[in-house]
Parts: sequence; structure tokens; C-alpha cells
Amino acid sequence: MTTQILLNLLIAFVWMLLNESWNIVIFGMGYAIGFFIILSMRRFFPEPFYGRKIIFIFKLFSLFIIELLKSCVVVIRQVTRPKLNIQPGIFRSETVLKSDFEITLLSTLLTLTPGSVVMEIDPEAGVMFIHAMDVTEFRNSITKTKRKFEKAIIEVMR
Amino acid sequence: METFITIIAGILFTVGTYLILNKNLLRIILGITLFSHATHLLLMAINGLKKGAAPLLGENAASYTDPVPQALILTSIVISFALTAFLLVLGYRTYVELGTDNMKQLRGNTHE
Amino acid sequence: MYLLYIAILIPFFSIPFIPLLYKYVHRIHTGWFVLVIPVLLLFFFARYYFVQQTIEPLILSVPWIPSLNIHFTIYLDSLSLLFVLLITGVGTLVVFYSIFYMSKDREKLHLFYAYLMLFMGAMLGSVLSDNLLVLYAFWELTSVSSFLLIAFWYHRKRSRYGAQKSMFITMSGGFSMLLGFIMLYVTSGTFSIRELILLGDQISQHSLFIPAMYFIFLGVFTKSAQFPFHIWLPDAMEAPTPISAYLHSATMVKAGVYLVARLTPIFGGHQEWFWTITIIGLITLFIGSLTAIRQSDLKALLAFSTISQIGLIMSLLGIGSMSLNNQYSDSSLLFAGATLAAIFHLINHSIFKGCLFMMIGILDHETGTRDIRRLGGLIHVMPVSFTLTMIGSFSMAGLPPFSGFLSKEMFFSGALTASRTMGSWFIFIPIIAWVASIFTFVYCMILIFKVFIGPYKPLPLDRKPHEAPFGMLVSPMILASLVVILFFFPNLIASSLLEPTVKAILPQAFANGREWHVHISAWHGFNTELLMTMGIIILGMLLYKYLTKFRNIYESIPLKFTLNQAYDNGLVAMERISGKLIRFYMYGSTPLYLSYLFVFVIVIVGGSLFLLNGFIFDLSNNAPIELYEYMLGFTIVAAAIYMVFTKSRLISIIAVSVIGYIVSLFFVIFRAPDLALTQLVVETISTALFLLCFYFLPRVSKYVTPMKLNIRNAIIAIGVGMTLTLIGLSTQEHHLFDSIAEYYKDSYTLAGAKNIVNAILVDFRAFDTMLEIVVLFAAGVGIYTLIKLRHTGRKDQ
Amino acid sequence: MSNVLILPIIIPLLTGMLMIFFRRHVRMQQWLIVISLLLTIGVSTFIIHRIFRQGIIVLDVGGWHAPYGISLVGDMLSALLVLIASIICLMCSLFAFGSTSNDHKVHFVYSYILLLLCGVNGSFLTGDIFNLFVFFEVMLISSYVLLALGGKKIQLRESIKYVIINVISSTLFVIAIAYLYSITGTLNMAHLSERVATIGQDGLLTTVSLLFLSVFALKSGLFLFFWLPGSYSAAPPAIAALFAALLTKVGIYAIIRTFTLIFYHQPEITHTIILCMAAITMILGALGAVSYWEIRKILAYNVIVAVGFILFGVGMRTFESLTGALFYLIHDMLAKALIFILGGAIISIFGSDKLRNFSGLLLFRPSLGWLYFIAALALAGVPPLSGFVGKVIILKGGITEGHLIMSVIGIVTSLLVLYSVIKIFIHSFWGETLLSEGDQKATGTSALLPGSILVTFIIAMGLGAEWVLTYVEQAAEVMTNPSIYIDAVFKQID
Amino acid sequence: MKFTDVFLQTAIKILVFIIMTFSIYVLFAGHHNPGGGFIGGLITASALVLLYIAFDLQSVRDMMPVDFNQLAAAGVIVAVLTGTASFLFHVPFLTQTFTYVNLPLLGKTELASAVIFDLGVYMTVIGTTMTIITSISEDQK
Amino acid sequence: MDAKAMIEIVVGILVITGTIISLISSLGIIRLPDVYNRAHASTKSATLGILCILLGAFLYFFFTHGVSSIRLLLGIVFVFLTAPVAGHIIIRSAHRSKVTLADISVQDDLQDYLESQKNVESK
Amino acid sequence: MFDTIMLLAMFLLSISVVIALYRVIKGPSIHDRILALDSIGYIVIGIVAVLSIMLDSHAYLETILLIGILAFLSTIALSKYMEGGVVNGRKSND
Ligand code: NA
Ligand code: NA
Repeated sequence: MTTQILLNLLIAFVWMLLNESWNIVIFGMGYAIGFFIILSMRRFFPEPFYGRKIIFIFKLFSLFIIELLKSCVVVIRQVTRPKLNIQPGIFRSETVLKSDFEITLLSTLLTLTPGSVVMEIDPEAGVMFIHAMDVTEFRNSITKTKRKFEKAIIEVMR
Repeated sequence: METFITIIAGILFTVGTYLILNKNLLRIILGITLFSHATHLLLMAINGLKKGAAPLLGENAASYTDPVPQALILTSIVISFALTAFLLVLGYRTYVELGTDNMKQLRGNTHE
Repeated sequence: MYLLYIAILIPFFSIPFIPLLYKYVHRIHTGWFVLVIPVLLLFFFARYYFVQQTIEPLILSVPWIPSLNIHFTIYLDSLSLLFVLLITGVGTLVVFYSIFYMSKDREKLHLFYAYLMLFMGAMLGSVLSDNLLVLYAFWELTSVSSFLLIAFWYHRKRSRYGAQKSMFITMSGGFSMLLGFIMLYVTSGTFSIRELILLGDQISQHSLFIPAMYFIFLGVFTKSAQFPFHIWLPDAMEAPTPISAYLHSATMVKAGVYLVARLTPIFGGHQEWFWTITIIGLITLFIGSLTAIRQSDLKALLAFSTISQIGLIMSLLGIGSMSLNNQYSDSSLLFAGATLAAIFHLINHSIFKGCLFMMIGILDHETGTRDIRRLGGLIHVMPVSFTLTMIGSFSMAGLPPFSGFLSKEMFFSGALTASRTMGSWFIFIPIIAWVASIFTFVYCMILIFKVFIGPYKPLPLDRKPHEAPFGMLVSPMILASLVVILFFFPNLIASSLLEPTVKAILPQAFANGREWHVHISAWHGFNTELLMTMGIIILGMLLYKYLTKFRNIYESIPLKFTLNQAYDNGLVAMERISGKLIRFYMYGSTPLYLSYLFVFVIVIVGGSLFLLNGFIFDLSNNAPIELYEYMLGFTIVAAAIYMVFTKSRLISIIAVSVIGYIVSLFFVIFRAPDLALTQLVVETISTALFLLCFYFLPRVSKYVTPMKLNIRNAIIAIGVGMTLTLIGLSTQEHHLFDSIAEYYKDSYTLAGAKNIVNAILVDFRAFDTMLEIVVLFAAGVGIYTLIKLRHTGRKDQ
Repeated sequence: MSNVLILPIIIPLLTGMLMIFFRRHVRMQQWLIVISLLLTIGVSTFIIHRIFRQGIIVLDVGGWHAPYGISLVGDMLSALLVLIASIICLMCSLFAFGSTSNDHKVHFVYSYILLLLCGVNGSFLTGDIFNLFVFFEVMLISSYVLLALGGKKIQLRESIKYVIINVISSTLFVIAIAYLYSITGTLNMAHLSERVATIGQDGLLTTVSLLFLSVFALKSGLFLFFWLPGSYSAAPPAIAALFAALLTKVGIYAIIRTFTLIFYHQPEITHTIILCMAAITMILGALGAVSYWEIRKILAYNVIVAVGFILFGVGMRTFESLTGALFYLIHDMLAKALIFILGGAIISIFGSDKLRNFSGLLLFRPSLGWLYFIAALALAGVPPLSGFVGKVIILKGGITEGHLIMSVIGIVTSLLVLYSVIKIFIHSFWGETLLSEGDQKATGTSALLPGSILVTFIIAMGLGAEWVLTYVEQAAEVMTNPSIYIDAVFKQID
Repeated sequence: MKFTDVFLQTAIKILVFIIMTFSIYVLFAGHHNPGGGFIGGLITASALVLLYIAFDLQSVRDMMPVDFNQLAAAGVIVAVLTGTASFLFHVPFLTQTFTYVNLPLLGKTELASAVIFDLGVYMTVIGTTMTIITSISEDQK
Repeated sequence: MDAKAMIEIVVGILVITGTIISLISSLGIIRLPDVYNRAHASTKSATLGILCILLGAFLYFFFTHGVSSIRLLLGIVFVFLTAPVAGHIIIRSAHRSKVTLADISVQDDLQDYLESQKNVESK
Repeated sequence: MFDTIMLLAMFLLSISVVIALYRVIKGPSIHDRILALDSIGYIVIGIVAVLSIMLDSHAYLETILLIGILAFLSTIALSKYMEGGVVNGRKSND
């Protein structure tokens, strides 16, 4: 993947040389051209095309935004209710993710989504303790969301 | 606005002075901090406020506020920060070493 | 010609060599080397004695600080010469005497002679300088050398006490005299005595003229141990005896006399001059002689006798000064007689007192005591000493055939002249003179009879007394023979020394070429003076006989009321009272000090704002203000007021940070982005430091401030706030000039920067910024050292 | 343009910074400080020489001419003070070589001494009022650190007071500058002088000038000296000497500069206040000096007396009195450094500063004793030492101006000064010898070299007063005639 | 089970890069926009403090063996030396100069000696701030 | 309706939305029973509210001044990244310093786990 | 109209700050205070953004990011301090 990006940059640079012009627009053009060159020749590389990742990232992002909006609505509803009706608590949850970066990503996303905040993490054992605003109501949805995230993250990272 | 800010600065001066006259070391330092805030507000206020855009030529405004007080305040902020930091640590060391933050107990003459 | 300068400076230049000689030529008594200097000087100046009678006074001048009119001008006339001869003559004898007196094995001779040379040079300088400030410089040096000499045996408490006392008193006088000299300068524009004399009446009308005189008097009277400043002299007797003989009787204490004589042409003729000198002189004469009787220490007795004798000379100079008074111009020559008497007695006194001191020194040396009560009958073991002491004492008592008789008679004449010429109620002058002379007679008798006559008491003495070695006796012998010679041949010096000296003191009296010649004769026929002398002898004898009863009267005077006691208590009180006063101001408490500062600002700055009508107020130019700005402002006020009342540290710290953050928001509103950024970060770090340094520490002390104090503080606080606000409100509408800021608005062309504030910081006023980071650096590393140095310190412990 | 003016500021500054990199190399630091100070002294001498020949030197820092940039203005007053300050700094450093613990040395004591000098020299040289504030801060922060360095209880206690009081007065300084800028729209002192003269110093400006006076009074120990005795007696000897000789003098300089150059239009108010404060200062200082029995306290109060006396000369604002004040100022800087160095040596020998416990030092430390004795006499203005001439000129001015009472106060207090310093001499050098020959033989010896040099200066300054006066009078010329200063600053524009 | 700071540490690793970039931007943009050496330095210091918090003092020291006292001093020296450079051109001390050059990628770019001066400020601020913070926190251990 | 008015409407809506979300999240900080629950309000709502405002500001400057402020975008990213970490750290710290859960809490697996660990150790 | 909206936004944000300040003062736990301060930081970011729209100046955009950094830094520092009593320097998690 790194090779592909570097190659792409090199193409952009060469493009600038050819144009004898040193500005960001020409560079951008060169990069775009390189992108398509690599896309068309992707089968020559041992690893998959790096543009794919961009799609995954975009997917993850949109997933997240939706979850964020949802979570927001939930919290606002809770807060604006005249009487609080919640059953908060901390529950244990497992994850299949391993690397630091993956776990961080997951934690970020989880914390930003409805009624859950990550508290303690043991990356070795793949265990997280999560505080939920309403354990009974959200246990299932959180676990579901977590699975979705894990899947998206794995797609991006591996 | 100028009058308003000057009066606020005045109130800060008053409170600052009151705290400085206290015998509690922390309150003295807090009073000094208030004093320097008040000084900066005063320095701004008495040289005219909102008399133009921020002194950045990129803003393309017709007039700019007086940049000199700003520059002076910047220098003054940094210096008072340096002094406050030093004073705080000095106060902390005194507190730890002498076991008091009461300036009355930090009198010299009696126990010499 | 410039040999004169060298002559004055030789003693000073010799000082560095004395310790060397002492250290490397220890075999030979250092005194022998030192002796060369006074001998040389004596011969050098004696040369002038023989030429002086005919030629004009000698003037030499070298600039020292010309822009202040300070020139090192030497003025050698007969008055100076008289003193120079005394200084070098007695100096020679004293150094010679000291060679035998000071043990070369036990004493720190290098210091002794160094001090002595310092003194000799200073004294020569004093009497030879025409410039008042140069004179003053040497004058103070004599005090300094006297200080050092009195404390020569500095391990003794009494020596230190005496040294300190003499220095403090004589230097007080000296300092005041300096002020007097400067006043004279302000009246006249010159420090030169000769020029001052020439200015004459022009300056006497000046309002500072008489004050100057009194300031100078303080110098004169302290130096010459006049009442009530005489108290230092008896304590100065802790000095080695040669020193007492030299400084504290023959020369230094006469510096005041010299100065009075020297300044008589300027001040003489003024009533204030006459009255002050005469009265002080008489009082001193009286008190001195009266007190001398009471002394049991021989040196103390001599000290008081010196005091009284100088009082005598002073009063004579006072009387003599009247010859310059226009009112008495007819009898000016009669008054001049008093001056003559003063000069003659001055010479006599130096001689016989020098002799007596040396004899006391010998007694002390040979018997180990100076206590009259332990001495007696020494005539048998020390006949030579007895003879010499007797000559000195009789001369002092004013008995023939000794020179003292002559000057004593002249003293009476002077006193009588005053009363005859100036009015009958001036009769008190001769009466005091006479009574004091009776006492003088008594103590002279004590000196001879209690020590040499009567039962011999060898038992209480520390060592077996015997006659002194010959070398030690040489100096007193010379002096004693002078006493006798001067009685029989007083005219040896009459025309060559006395007459020109009197003329130098009273130049105006002889200005119109009046003929006046000095001729001294021992026999005047049976006149009042002789009768007075006879009265003295008879009454003195009686008094001596009933001395014990007389003494009892003395003893009844409680010690508390003596001047000495007053001095001692005065010093203690001075230290105590000043201590109390200063500790009242310097209480040591920071809040108090800060309230001084703030009250000072309120009084001086606030006061001036109102008294000078500095307050101007005008709302018209104010910028508009929005609601949220009011809100922010009131939040600041609320937080600030909350800080006053809260006891919680945390809330105080939070409140101050809230204020800080709102201030940075205000900076945004005031169009100051750089400020806002900086303030934000700085506020955050400050808050962190506040918390780190104070919040998380355990609370150790709780204290309540009394309400009264709080109210006082509140008043001060409001005062400060008001003052600063009112000035602020005034200046905000008082922009009298265009700001320099206009210039910076071209910063893009001038400095290539669009951010004007940044351009000011890194270019226009980059120097400020450079130093600002130095401050920051210093604070940072300072904090580092504050914390680290302690750690290493602990490791050491 | 004359970059030479910046050198007395940046030589110490750069050397001080450089030393941070040689923290553990104490010997290296000592060499560095000596070389740097000798350089500074040389440069200052050169500057004096040039000013003497060619008049005031101006350096527009950054190339921005007055009043828009910061100008350094070297007139004779500044240059003389810079030279003396640098000399004193060298002396105190020499003393510090032997009298300061190694702990101090590796904790940047020399760096801070140099920074202090940088602040002091800068304060003397700057021609910009805000820049003066900044230099004050450089000086003060260094003094805070030097005072607290070591962290003994008494040091912490006194430095916290000192810092608090000074920080507050610094804030007042900024406030005063704010007012002044608001009214006049400028910061350059020559420009200020010109502008204040145009409007003739109205009531508001006088009020502002009095705020400046309050600030400088505190810094110089004029009446508001309560911070001084404690802090001077807590500092290590070499540092105390440095403080005594330099710190208050910068305040005095600031008063001289502002009240002869800018605010001289209402002397009946401002200068009368200065005179009254001077009188009270002399009296209180003398009271303190005679009442204490601790060397440090006595000497600290002596500093105060001198401040009062110098300001007496300044307050009269005549050519003569200003000449005297400057002469006395120079003398006092040298003499105070000297006496504090020697006093510090005495303290280190006895290990205490309680006079009553001292005795008989003269036997084993004769040189120290005689140096001290001369210093004591110089301090009291005994002729022919340096103090005498200054004293005479000021008194002459005082009497000429009709300030008889002030002059008497001046004389009486100088007498009390003499009493107090001689008290120290008598009690520490005379009396039975308590120390034995081998006892602490080495202590106090580091004072001898700087002590002798300073004594030489003091004697030379008294005997060669005329020579010194030619320079001092040139300085007084500028003080009495601000237009010389103003013209020099603005001549660059033409 | 072993609870770790993995979330914090990884997040901070990323954040520090953002903050550092920002601080350098602020440093160099200061000439035309709000900012400059002082703010830039403080922001860098914030980044370093974050590192200290997330990791321990020693490991950060191992990563960046910088004596902050010396960094601060070096900053002052840099600032002063930009001033003394003017000695070479016989212009007054601290005379700043600027020029415009065409650089690849950036186009017409201003080169100002004031930026070097500001760099000195930047270094000093970092050095000082870090000195203060590390001293105090070590003391309170 | 001109372009400027359009932009102003969009920006106005975004800003007001953001403001209201922020206000509500503040209310949440007041109303919710313990620090753990409040963290939810703070991390999520505040984030979203500020994001809306910043987005509004970005659009405003982009369309009125033609400035695409990288600083604002960076700000958005930064808020995104820091808010969850901050929330996580605060409540973790709260739990570690034994701040009790509100009474209405129904479950604390972490506490149970820690206690069981302690029991194991003590055995 | 637009300006009024912005003023309204300012007003509401200020109220949010005041509300959060209440939590800062009230506590009860130190963590509540930290949390509230963290929120205030975010709200202030909003305020500055609105202010720069009002002042029509992009001069304050640096401030936004800066506040973000500082708020985050303070939150982390305070929490870590509370956790272990030391802001930094602790060996991490062992
Ligand atoms: Na700055
Ligand atoms: Na800047």
C-alpha cells in the first residue's frame, strides 16, 4: 500500500517536472493522473489497490455519522424528558480487534455513539468495560453497533 | 465601552488590592493576578476600543485598532506570567519548607 | 618651594615603610627610624622661624578639585609656624620618649608609629592649609589617627570605649564644622581663609554668616574638648602615655584653638563670637579645674587640667577678639594683650603639660600604677622625677619662677581688661578666672604632694619603684628646662614669634600701622594681677588642706547627672529609641508593607489628582457596547467579588481563571487576536500552576482576620481602585497627541508583515521581545534551581 | 548608528546564556564571567571616552528611528553608571568565586549575575520608557532568583516578600506607562520630554508622574524601602553586595532620568515631594543603621541613608546638586559594594552576623580590617575619600538653595552612618581575639582582591575628584538641559 | 487482566502530530496572521506535556533527549544572534530584513530574518515552559 | 434570494442547531445523576453541537470570504478526536478514584471484576 | 436578521456556559468539575466561532483550535492527576 502511494506521489512530481510549473494545481492534476494509472495497473501489485481503502474509510465514516446522530437524539431525549428514566451501569464486552490503532478507533467510535462510554480496556484479553446510560435498553444495540464497527474497521485496517 | 471596561478594571484593582492586603499567600498571588488582568484591560480601554479592525493588514479594513497597546500587553502578559509562575513556585517552596502560607508568620524580626 | 608639600606628605609616605622596618629590622627599636622624620621636619621648619620675622607669609597653591574651588594651598605665617613648631618639636620629644616607653618586644610598634605619623602629617596639614576643605580633610584625619591611637591596646574595653567616644564626639563636631565651612562658601564663594578675610564685612551681612559660625564652633569645641564636649578627653587617656602627651594635650586638642585664632579675622569683633568663645572657655576652665581635683587617676587629673587650660586659652582668644570690634577700637591693643596671653599660654601649656604627661608615664612605667591613693613618698626613690614634675606643676599653677606664672598674669590682665573696658558687670570674667585658678593650684599641689611627699607606700605597688632610665628622662628634662628658660627670657620669642602671631590673628587691629611691640617682663609691680596670684596661693593652700571635706561634697553629686552618664545613656537611648521607631515602621509583615505602598499611592497620586484638578471625564467618544459584553463584564465583577468572600482555595482559583478566560474573550472583542491567543494559553498554564502549587497541598493553618483589619484593608483597596480608575477615566479622554501607532500601519512595506502586532513584536520593538524571553528564561531556570538546589542540599545533609 | 552601545547589554547576556551549557564546568564559568566582564568594562570605558569627545551616542535598535523604534541613548550619566555597574559586577563575582558554594555555581549563579548586569546596564542605556520596564524586569527576575537561590528558610521567607512587593510595583509601572501612552501617544523618552514640554505638564500628567515616582521610589528604596533590609540580609554575601551596589541605584537612575528629562515642569510639586521623601528616608535609614547589632541589617540601612542623600541632591535639580548627586551615586555604588563584600567576609569568618559575638579579628585579618576601616570612612564621607566630594557638592547645593534643614539632616545622618559602620569595625576587629591562628584561616580571603581594588577606586576617586568631575559635570549638563538629550535622539532623522 | 492506556496513548500519538503541525504553522504564519513564536512555543509545549501525561517522564526523555534549560538558553542566543548579525552589515543591532523569493510549490514567498528571531522566541518558550512543568511535576512525585 | 442570503440562512440554521444542542448538553450536565452519565451528555452532544457551529463558520468564511480555512477543518477533526478520549479518561479516572455510581445504576461489572480479583489475591 | 441570530446564539451559548459553571462550582466530585470544565471549553470554541462570524474576521480561527488543545490538555491532565495524584511521570499502568 505504501509503495502505491509513493508511486502515485512520484508520478505527480514527474508531472510537475514535465509541466515546468510548481504549484499545487498541477501537482493535484499529476496525482489524479497517477491515481488512474495505478488503478488501471492494479493487478501488477501484490496487494490490493489502495483506492479501495478510501471507500472503506468513507463507509466507516458515514456509518459513524449516522450512529452519532442517533446517539445524539437519544441522549437529548433522555435529558429533555421531565423525569429521568434510565438504568445506567457498567458492562463487560469483548472485542476481536487486536492492534492498538484498531482498538483506539473502535473506542472512539463507541464512545461517540449512543449511551456508551468506554472505561477500561485490556487489549491483550480483548476485553472492554463500557458504561451505558441505560443498560437494559442499549445492551443489544451497543453490541450490535460494536460488531458493525469492528467489521468496518477490519475492512479498513487489514 | 471604554468607561465600562475602565470601571471593571477599577473593580479588579480594588478586589486585587484587597486580596493583596490579605495575609494568606495564595490570596496575595491571586490578587496580583487580578491586578495584572486589570492592568491589561485598562491599557486597552484607555487607548480606545473597537476603533477599527484587528491590526492584521489582510483584513483590508478602513482602519485598525491601535496595535501598540496590544504589543505592550503581549509583552506584559508574558512577563507577568513568568513572574507569577516564579512566585507560585516560590510560594509553594516556602509553604513546604516553612509550613505556612500566612504572611504574618513569615515575619522576620520576631524570631531572629 | 614645594619642599613644603613634601614636608607635609613625608609623614604619610613614611607609613608604608614602618611595618617593613618593624618586620625586617626587628633588632633596632622602630622608633629610632621614625625619629628621623620629626627631627628633619623640626629643622626644616625652624629655618622658617628665623626668616619669618621679616618676610611676608608664604603661600603656595596646588589645585586639587579646582572646579569646586578646592586647592591645596599652603599658607605659612607665624600662627601656622607656631603650631608647626609645636607639632614637630613636641613630636620629636615624644617619639624619643616613646623609644624607651614602648617595649619593642611586647608592643605592635609598627602600628603605633604608623598612627603617629598619620597624625603628625594630618596635624601639619591642618595648620598649614589655607583652604577650609583641605583643612577639614586633615582635621578629620587627626580624629581618625586619634581614634586608632586611643584604641592602641584594643583588647581593653576601656580603650575601645574611649576611642569610640572620642571619634564620635570629635567627628560630630567635624561634620558640623564642614557644614559651617560650606555655609561660609555659600556666603562668599571661596574656601580660602585669606580670601574670606579680605571679603570681610561683605559676607558678615549674609544670613548664613552667623549660623556658619555656630556650626564651626561645634567643630572647634568638640576638638578642643570644651564644655560640654570635654567628656571624651579623659577617656582618651587610655592611649599610651606618649600619645596622651602629644595628641591629647600638646597638639591635637589645640587644633580648635588654632582654628579659633585662624578664623578670628573673619568672625572676630562679632558679639556672638566673643560671647560664645569666652563663656564656653570660662565654663570649661572652671569645670575642668574643679573636676581635676576630684580625680584619683593621675592621667585623668591631667586630662581635666588640659581641658581647663584650653578653656583658659579659649576664653583669652574670645576676649582678644574684641579688639576687632569697632566699638572698642580705642582699646583694641588692650584686648590684643589677651590674645598675646592666649598664645603665650598655649606655648607654655604645651611645654609643661608635655613634661607632666611624660612624668606620669614614667611613674606609671616604674611603679605600675597611676592611682594617687596608692602612691606617696616617691621623692626618695625618684628625685629627678620629682624635680621635673614639680617644675611642670608649678608652672601650671602659675608660680614663679616658671613660665606659667607669666602667662597666668597675662590671663588676669586680659580678664580685667574685659571687665574694665566693656562694663563693670563683666567683672564675672576675672572672678571666674580667679576661682578656677585656685582649683588649678590645688590640683597642681595634689600632683606633687600626694605622689612624691608623704609616707612612702611600696607595699601595694606591683613592682619596686626606682628612677627611670636616662633616655626616658631626656624629653621631660628638655621641656622642664624650657619652662624655666621662658620665665627668665620670655622675650626670646616675644618679638620673633608671639608678636607676629598676634598680628596674624588680629590683622585688622594693626592694619593702620599701629605700633605695638611685645615685651614680657616678670615684674609689673604690685598690681591687681599679682594680688590675685597671692590670693590663689593662700586660698589654694587652705583648700588643699581641707581637701577631704571638699571631696565629700563632690561625691554627693549622683552619678546619673554627670555628662558622661548622659552621653552613655544617650547612646543607649539613641539605639533603643531608633530601634523602636524603625521597628514600628519595619514591622516585618508583608501586608503592612503593601498597605504602606498603597496608602502612599492613594495619598500622593490620588491627592495630586484632586488637588491639581487632573480629573476629566467625557463619555462622548465611547464605543458602543453590546448586551453580551455587559454579561461578560458582570461575570468578571461577580467572580471578583466572589473571590473576596470565599474561603475555598479551589473556588478562588477557579474564579481567577474564569476572569482570565473572560479577559481573553474581551481581547477577541477588542480586535486583538494575538492577545486572545496568548492570554488563553497563559491563563491555562497559570491555572495549572496555581493548582499544582497550592490547591493540592494540605492546608496547614487556619486564620481569621479581625474585622477591623478587613475594614481598613477594604478602605485602602477602594482608595487604590478609585485612584487608578479615575486616572484611567481621565486619560481615556485626554489624548493630546497622535499616537506613534500610525507609523506602524505601514508594516507591510516597512517590515514585510501583515500582522502589525507581530511586526511590532519581532521587528519594530523586537528588542522588548528579546528581553521578554530573557525574563521568561530567567523565571524558568529560576524555578528549576528553586526546586533542584534544595534536592542536592538535602543530599548533603 | 553606533552598535557599541548594545555591547554592555549583550555581552553579559550572551555569556550568561553560554554558561548554561557549561553547567558542571565551574572553572570554565569563572573564566567566562571574568572575561566577559572585563570586556564589558572595556567597552564601557570606550563608550565614555566617545561620549566625552563626541557627545551623546544614540543607537536606534532595529534601525527604526525614534520615536518609532527603541532607542538606546548613551549619555554621560548612563555611560558612567554602566561602567561602574560592570566594575562592581566583576568585583562581586570575584568575591563570589570564594564565598559561594559549589551548589550555587552549578545552579547558574554566575548566569544570573550576568543577567542582572544585563538588566542594570540596559536600564541605564535605554531611551524608551517601556523598554525601561522590560529591563527592570530582567534585572528583578534575576535578583529574585539570586535571592532565593539556596532555598534556606530565611531566604525563602525574605524573597517571597521581596518578590511580592516588587511584582506589585512593576504592575504599577505598567499602569503608569499605560496612562502616559494614552495621554502622549508615545513611549520614547526624548519624544515624551518634547511632548510633555509642549503641553506644559498639566495636572493629570503630574499625577501620572507621581505614580512613576511611587514605583521608582519603591525600587530605589526612597521612603518605600521596607522590602530592602530583609532581602539584603537574607542574600548570600556576594549577592547582597551586588544588590546593595546596583539594585536601588537603578531606581535612583530612573528617578533622575524621568524627573530631569520628562517631568521637570512642576518641580514645586514633584521635586518637593522627592525632597521630603529623601529627608524621611535619610532619617529612617539612620535610625535603622544605629539601632541594629547585625552587620547585614546595619549595612542594609546604610544603603537607605545613601538613597535619601542622593535624592536630596536630585530633588534640588540644580546643576551643582545634580553633579553632586551623580558623584555621590558613583561613590556609593563602589563603597556599598566594598563594604558589603567586606561585611560578607566578616560574616563568613564568624559564621554569624551578630555583632555582639564578634571580637578581635584584626590580629589575623589585618588587611581585611584596614580595608574595612577605609571603606567605613569613605561611607561616612570622610576626606579625602570618594564620599567626601559628593557630600560637599550636595551640601553646597543644599545650602545655596536654602535647604538648611535638609543639609543638617544630611550631616547628622552621615554621622550616624559613621557611628554604625565604626561600631562594626570596633566590635569585629578589636577586642580579645577569639579565633585561633589556624581557625578558618581560609575564610574571607576571597574578599581581599576585590576589596583592595575597590578601595583603590575609592581613594583614587577622592584624590582624583577633579578628573571624575569633568565627566560627571558633562552628565549633569544633560540633566539640567534636556534639549541636549532630545536633539541627540532626533538628530538621526535629518 | 491488565488495563492499559492504549486508547489515550494512541489518540495522543495522532493528536501530537496535529498539534505540532499547528504550532509550526502558528510560528511561521505569525508574521501575517495571529500567532508567532510565543504562541507557537506554547502550543508545542502543550504537545510535549500531552506526551508526558500519556507516557511517563522517563520514556519521553529517552525519546527526546533534550535539556530544556539549554534549549531555552539556545533560544535566547538565537534571538540575540539574529540581532548581532546586523553588525556584519553595519546596520543597527536587531535590524530585521526581508525579501521575496520564488520557491517551488509555494510560489512567491517572503523570507524574513524576523522569522529566525521568532524561532529563538519559540525555542525559549518551549524550553522554559517544559523546564517549569517538568521541575514541578518531578518535585511532587 | 441572492447567494449571500442563502448562505446566511444555512449558516444561521447550522449555528442555531449547534447552539441548541450545546445548551441541551449543558442541561444534561446539570440533570443527569452522576459523573458517568454526565459524560455521555458532554462527549456526544457537545461534540455534535460544536461541530455544527464550526461547520457553519466554515461555510460562512468559505462563501463570503472565499477562504477555505484549514484551521477550522483541523478544529473539527480535533474536536472529533479529543471528545471521546476526554470522556473516556474522565470517567475512567472517576471510577479508579472510587467515585460511586448513582443509586439508579443497575450493574457494575468492572467493580465486580475488581472485587473478585481482590478475593483471589487475598486467598 | 442574521446578526440577530448570531446574537441569539451568543446569548444561548453564554447561558450554556453559566449552566456548566454551576456544575463546576457545585461538584460534587472533582470529576464532575473536570467534566463541566471540559464542556465549557467546547462551548467557548462555539462562542469564538460565532464571534468571528459576527466580527466578520477570520483572525480568531487559531483561537478555536487553541482552545480545543488547551481544553483537552487540561481535562487529561486533571483526570490523570486525580487518578494517580501526579499529573505525569508515573510509569504507565504498572
Ligand atoms: Na511577545
Ligand atoms: Na505574535
